[in-house]
Amino acid sequence: MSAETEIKVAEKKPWEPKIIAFFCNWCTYTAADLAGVSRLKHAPNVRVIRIMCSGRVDPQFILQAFASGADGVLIGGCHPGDCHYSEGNYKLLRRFRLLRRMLGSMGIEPDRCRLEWISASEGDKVKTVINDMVEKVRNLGPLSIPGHLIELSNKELGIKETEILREEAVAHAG
Amino acid sequence: MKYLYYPGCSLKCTGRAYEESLLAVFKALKIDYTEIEDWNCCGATAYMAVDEVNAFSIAARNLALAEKQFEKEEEIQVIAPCAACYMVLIKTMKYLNESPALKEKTVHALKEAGLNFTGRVKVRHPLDVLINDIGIEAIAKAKKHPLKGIKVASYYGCQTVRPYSTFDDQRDPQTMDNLVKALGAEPVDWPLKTRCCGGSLTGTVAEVGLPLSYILLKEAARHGADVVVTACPLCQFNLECYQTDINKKFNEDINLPVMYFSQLMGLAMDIPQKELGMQRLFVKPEKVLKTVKGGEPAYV
Amino acid sequence: MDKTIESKKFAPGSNGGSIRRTIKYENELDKNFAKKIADIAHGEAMYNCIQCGTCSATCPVSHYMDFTPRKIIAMVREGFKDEVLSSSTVWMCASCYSCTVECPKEIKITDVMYALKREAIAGGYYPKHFPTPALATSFFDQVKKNGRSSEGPLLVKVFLKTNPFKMFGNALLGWKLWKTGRMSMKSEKIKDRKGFAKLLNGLDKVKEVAVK
Amino acid sequence: MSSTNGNGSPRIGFYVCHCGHNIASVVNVEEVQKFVATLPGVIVSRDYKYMCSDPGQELIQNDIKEFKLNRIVVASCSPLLHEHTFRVAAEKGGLNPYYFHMINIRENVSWVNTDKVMATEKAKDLARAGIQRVFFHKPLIKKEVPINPAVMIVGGGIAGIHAALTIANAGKRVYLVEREATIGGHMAMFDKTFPTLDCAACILTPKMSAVKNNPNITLWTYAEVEKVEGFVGSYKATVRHKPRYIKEDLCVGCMDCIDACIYKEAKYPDEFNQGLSMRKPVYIPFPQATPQVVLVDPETCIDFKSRRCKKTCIEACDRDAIDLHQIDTYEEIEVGTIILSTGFKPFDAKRAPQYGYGKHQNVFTALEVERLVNASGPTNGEVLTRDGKKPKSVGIIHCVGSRDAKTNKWCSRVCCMYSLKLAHLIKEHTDAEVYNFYIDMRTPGKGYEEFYDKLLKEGVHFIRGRVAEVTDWALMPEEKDRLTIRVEDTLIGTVRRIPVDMVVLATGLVPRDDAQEIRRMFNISCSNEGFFLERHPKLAPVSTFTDGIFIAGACQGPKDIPDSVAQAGAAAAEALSLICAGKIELEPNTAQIIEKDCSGCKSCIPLCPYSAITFKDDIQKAYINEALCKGCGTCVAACPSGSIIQNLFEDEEIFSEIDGLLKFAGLETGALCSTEMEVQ
Repeated sequence: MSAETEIKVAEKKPWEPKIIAFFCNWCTYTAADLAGVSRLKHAPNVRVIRIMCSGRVDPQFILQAFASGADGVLIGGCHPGDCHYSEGNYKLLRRFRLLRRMLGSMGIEPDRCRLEWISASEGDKVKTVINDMVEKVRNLGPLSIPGHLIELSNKELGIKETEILREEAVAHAG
Repeated sequence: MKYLYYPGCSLKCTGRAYEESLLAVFKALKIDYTEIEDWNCCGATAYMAVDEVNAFSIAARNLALAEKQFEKEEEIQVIAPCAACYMVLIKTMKYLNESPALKEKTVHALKEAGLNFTGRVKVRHPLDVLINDIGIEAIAKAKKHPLKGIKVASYYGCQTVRPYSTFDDQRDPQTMDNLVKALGAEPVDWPLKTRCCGGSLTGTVAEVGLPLSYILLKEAARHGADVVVTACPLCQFNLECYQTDINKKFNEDINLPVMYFSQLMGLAMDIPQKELGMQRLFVKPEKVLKTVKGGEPAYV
Repeated sequence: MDKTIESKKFAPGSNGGSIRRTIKYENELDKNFAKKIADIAHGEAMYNCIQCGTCSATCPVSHYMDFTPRKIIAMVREGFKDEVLSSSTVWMCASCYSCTVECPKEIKITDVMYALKREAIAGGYYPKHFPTPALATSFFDQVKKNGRSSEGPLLVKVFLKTNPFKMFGNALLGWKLWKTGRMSMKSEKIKDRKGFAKLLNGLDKVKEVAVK
Repeated sequence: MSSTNGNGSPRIGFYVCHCGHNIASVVNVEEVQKFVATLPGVIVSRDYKYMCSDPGQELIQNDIKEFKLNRIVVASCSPLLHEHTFRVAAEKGGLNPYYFHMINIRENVSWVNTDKVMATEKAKDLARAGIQRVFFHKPLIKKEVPINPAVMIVGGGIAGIHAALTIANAGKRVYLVEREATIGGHMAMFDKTFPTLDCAACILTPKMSAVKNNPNITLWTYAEVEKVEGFVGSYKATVRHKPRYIKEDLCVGCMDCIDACIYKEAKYPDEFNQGLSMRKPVYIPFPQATPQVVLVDPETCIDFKSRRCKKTCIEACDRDAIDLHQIDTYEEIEVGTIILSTGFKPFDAKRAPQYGYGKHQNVFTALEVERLVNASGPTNGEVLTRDGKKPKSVGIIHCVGSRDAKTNKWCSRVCCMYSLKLAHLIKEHTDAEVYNFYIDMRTPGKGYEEFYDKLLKEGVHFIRGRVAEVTDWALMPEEKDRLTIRVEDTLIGTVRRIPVDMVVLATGLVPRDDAQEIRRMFNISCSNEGFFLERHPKLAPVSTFTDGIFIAGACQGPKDIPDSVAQAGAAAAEALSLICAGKIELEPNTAQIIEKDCSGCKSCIPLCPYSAITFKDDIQKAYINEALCKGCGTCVAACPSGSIIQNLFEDEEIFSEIDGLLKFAGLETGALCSTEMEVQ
């Protein structure tokens, strides 16, 4: 299947929320593994990126995710006081509060960016949090910042979207 | 604090003495209450057995009426003295709040009757109100005749403490015992405080119900109780009114007075016996009446 | 299909005479019974039952039941619909909630009993001359009509339905109650009976919707 | 162009694993494989039944050689499981292991998603993200830290004792820290042990004195760990020695002081005997206590209350071992590894009020009965009720606190067996009628079922049913002045009331009250019910998520003696394997400063919990001491000038992952965020 056809498929597909998750290696990622081992079924809309500590989450990551078309961003870290690196999760919390406000001013609903403390033993919490968030985001509908930007740029450049896509595709065929 | 008062069917009929004495005590303690206007039956245990949604809805009607009557109140305090009503109303609150589907159905139906239910009601048992709002000290102060040397077996029955009420321990409740202490009497520590009296079975399936009531009376007597106090019209009815049948069936001669805690309070607080419905009792609490100053015979 | 015929062949009476058959064939079970009861009894927890018997032991009347509450749960789960619904157990339950409080798996057993009562009445299973269902139904009708229950008329009705002779046994009691003003034969009624009827009709509508 | 990290433009090998049906049954692996084949930089794309198998790994190695691959991406299970396996494979193939990246499509996809189309799309996104990520991977050198050969063991029960002896016998230094005044733990309180019925003391005390006499073991009783710092290989622990008001080195346990105590007879409840007997303010926990040293209890000693005691004990001690002015002393030790064997706590029977413990005097806990049947116990081995009578019938109630949503959901595993043991001992001592009330009889273990058979033959009653209540309410004449047990005999289907003279509550095992503080101190996790969490339930049962910290015995979950000892051995072996290796390899995921970009704002310095970041005043730049850095990346995220990078988690690596995950997300986003992906 070439990138081109894949684009067409993508276009036909009904909208499904896409959520990027940053899970810390020691608590939440392990909990996600536990959820897997215990076969706790949940919504397939979340893509997990593994990091060592939630403290590593750079606000830029979250902004980039939204800019690249994510409909939501989920961050999972150890419970306060349980951080494997003693206080990375606190450091994140501080940043997160600021970022939340900033996102608000950008018109991005708070439910689209969520921080959860999930310990290594809380596989069931992974399930409930993911399902809950997917539902909330589904109700909010697509964010599709890039979509808007593309439309914008198209108006400016006055070229048809498909052409852009073709260029893209060619680029990717490598 | 202002309270709404939900009597329930029994307190208008077999349990009249409960209502009379309780309201008399409320007056004496200056508890500000008004009766819910045009309240209907809570559904009791029997209704649940035929149709659940209906059962919850008719119970909810009373809560809705309460909300209508006290629309300004943030949280509406409804006093339900009858154990069955109390439990049913709490259960209704709990289930409606836990199941949105159920709530939706009910609210819809209430709208048909021009009512609405938001869930601002807090259902209270008089014991809860007396102990936690009025306070043991106030009650102790209010008593005129300490019930010295009277041994009282507090019988809570089932639905006053089980399964949803939270104001007392479900296995070994204490509120009524504390109340009794406050009145100067001596509570007896007996194991069957919360054991079922047979409920409606005593009337309908005597061969099952009577033994249960019998066991309770027997055990209370064995622990030297002079009087049993209850907070439930059905318990009082079963334990008192069936004593003749019980004596016949088990060839005993039990003659143990069974009265409402509110009647005992009233006597200690020197409220005239007529106002406490003492004349409605089958078994006269002789010993209590003697200790109460000027204890003339209760009923003709 | 022929399975059914077969099991009929073995059925008591047909050839066994007074001998009671206890074997159970799969085709005699109702596979959806458990789910149905679990749904209408808020009883998903019913599946957690480990058959420990706490409910039966804590129940004040279990020794009068033909099946103990524990057994009922087991039978419901396995789909012994007929046995369960025609058993005396559910009508013995005095709703004292001891089982519900003591159950180590937090099964709302009293609610399960209610659900079974409803099923039994709906399916016309319950023993006709057994007073408790009669009480329940008469009570239901009365409240439906008047919005309130009146113990006097109610008891009369129940006894007429079940066993009129019982009433004479209770005549003395009735008289005493009447004498002490604790019993009247007039029916209590609420004022807004129209609204009350609307309420119940409203419910029927909702239910129809639910059915559709 | 960052896609050439030292070894030419990326030539990626991609491998997606079926994992039997585990992945293939939900994810269309072939589709994933075909899709990845179309991505830039991918030279080889394969799917294979079991990538972790030897042939699977050889596949990678051969491809590296044949196609000159310089990046490897494997989509299979969780990296926590097999990342190491595949890194080694890549290394064997002649590649720096950190050119490898692993994608989790089992735990994160096939095991948790059901919709095959969506799952396959998800797997593709993850694969694309992985492919884009490895573009930016760099060769890294593994970080090695030396292992301090000393071990600290916390908790001197049977598990701690066994672990200590195992390690000490291997010639390594062990610090055994015990909170109580003696080692031995719960096992020391037991009379006999199931199923062999050999006496607990007879098999335990030799091990206890072995600990005392082993030159490699430093035994600290009546001491608690206060603080733990550092990391695998070099932990620093602060231990507090609580004052026992006796100079341990001088006391020989002659007990003259006890006889001399101003209190002529003992009048304070004896902890070791569960308060069934009395002791004096100066006492020794039990005859075989190790170390054989007395202690003074300030709560009950007159001198501490009034300071006006004749101090007869001091006069009596000819070795001047008594010092009533002792205070806390602290000691710091350095160890490489730590074993936690802090044990359990018996369930508090008062939390099951229906059984009337504390209300009816003849309701006992199992541990109390262990002391009663013990020859050196409060009754010298006679089983007597609290009113001093020999019981004619005894009821043993199983599962007290266990298998109950209101208290402990779990099965405590040991109660069935110890109840059988107690049933046997009680019958032996009193010849009473013994009733066992059980929900399910659980006897898994060597010789356990046989023990059950033996009990059945001995004529002990077994009634299947959970007791609803124990009451003193007599309904029948035979119940008068006795305790009546109300239960449904579920096998017969009728309710029974059984009067007994003595009730024994088989209380379950629960985590210790301070389990949460302990786990915080040692930076490990607890599972939901509060026991310490093992790294993997099957494959790493004594390891934790913190390297170099191991767990053994009932602190990890209810366990009987054989299992505790087995775990202790395992934990000891894990510690020794680290010690023998002498060093441990750590993830090279540390952070470093790009000096030219550092603005010297110092904002990173306070963020580091390990104070690994210092400030070079001469050049006005921050500096990260790699040896101290644990690689959390907090400073990286916080650096305003982006002048800190974290190995394995560089910004480009994560950005490219985000980008890869979202390509064609809903609407096409390529125009906006294709990081320089084109391959030169």
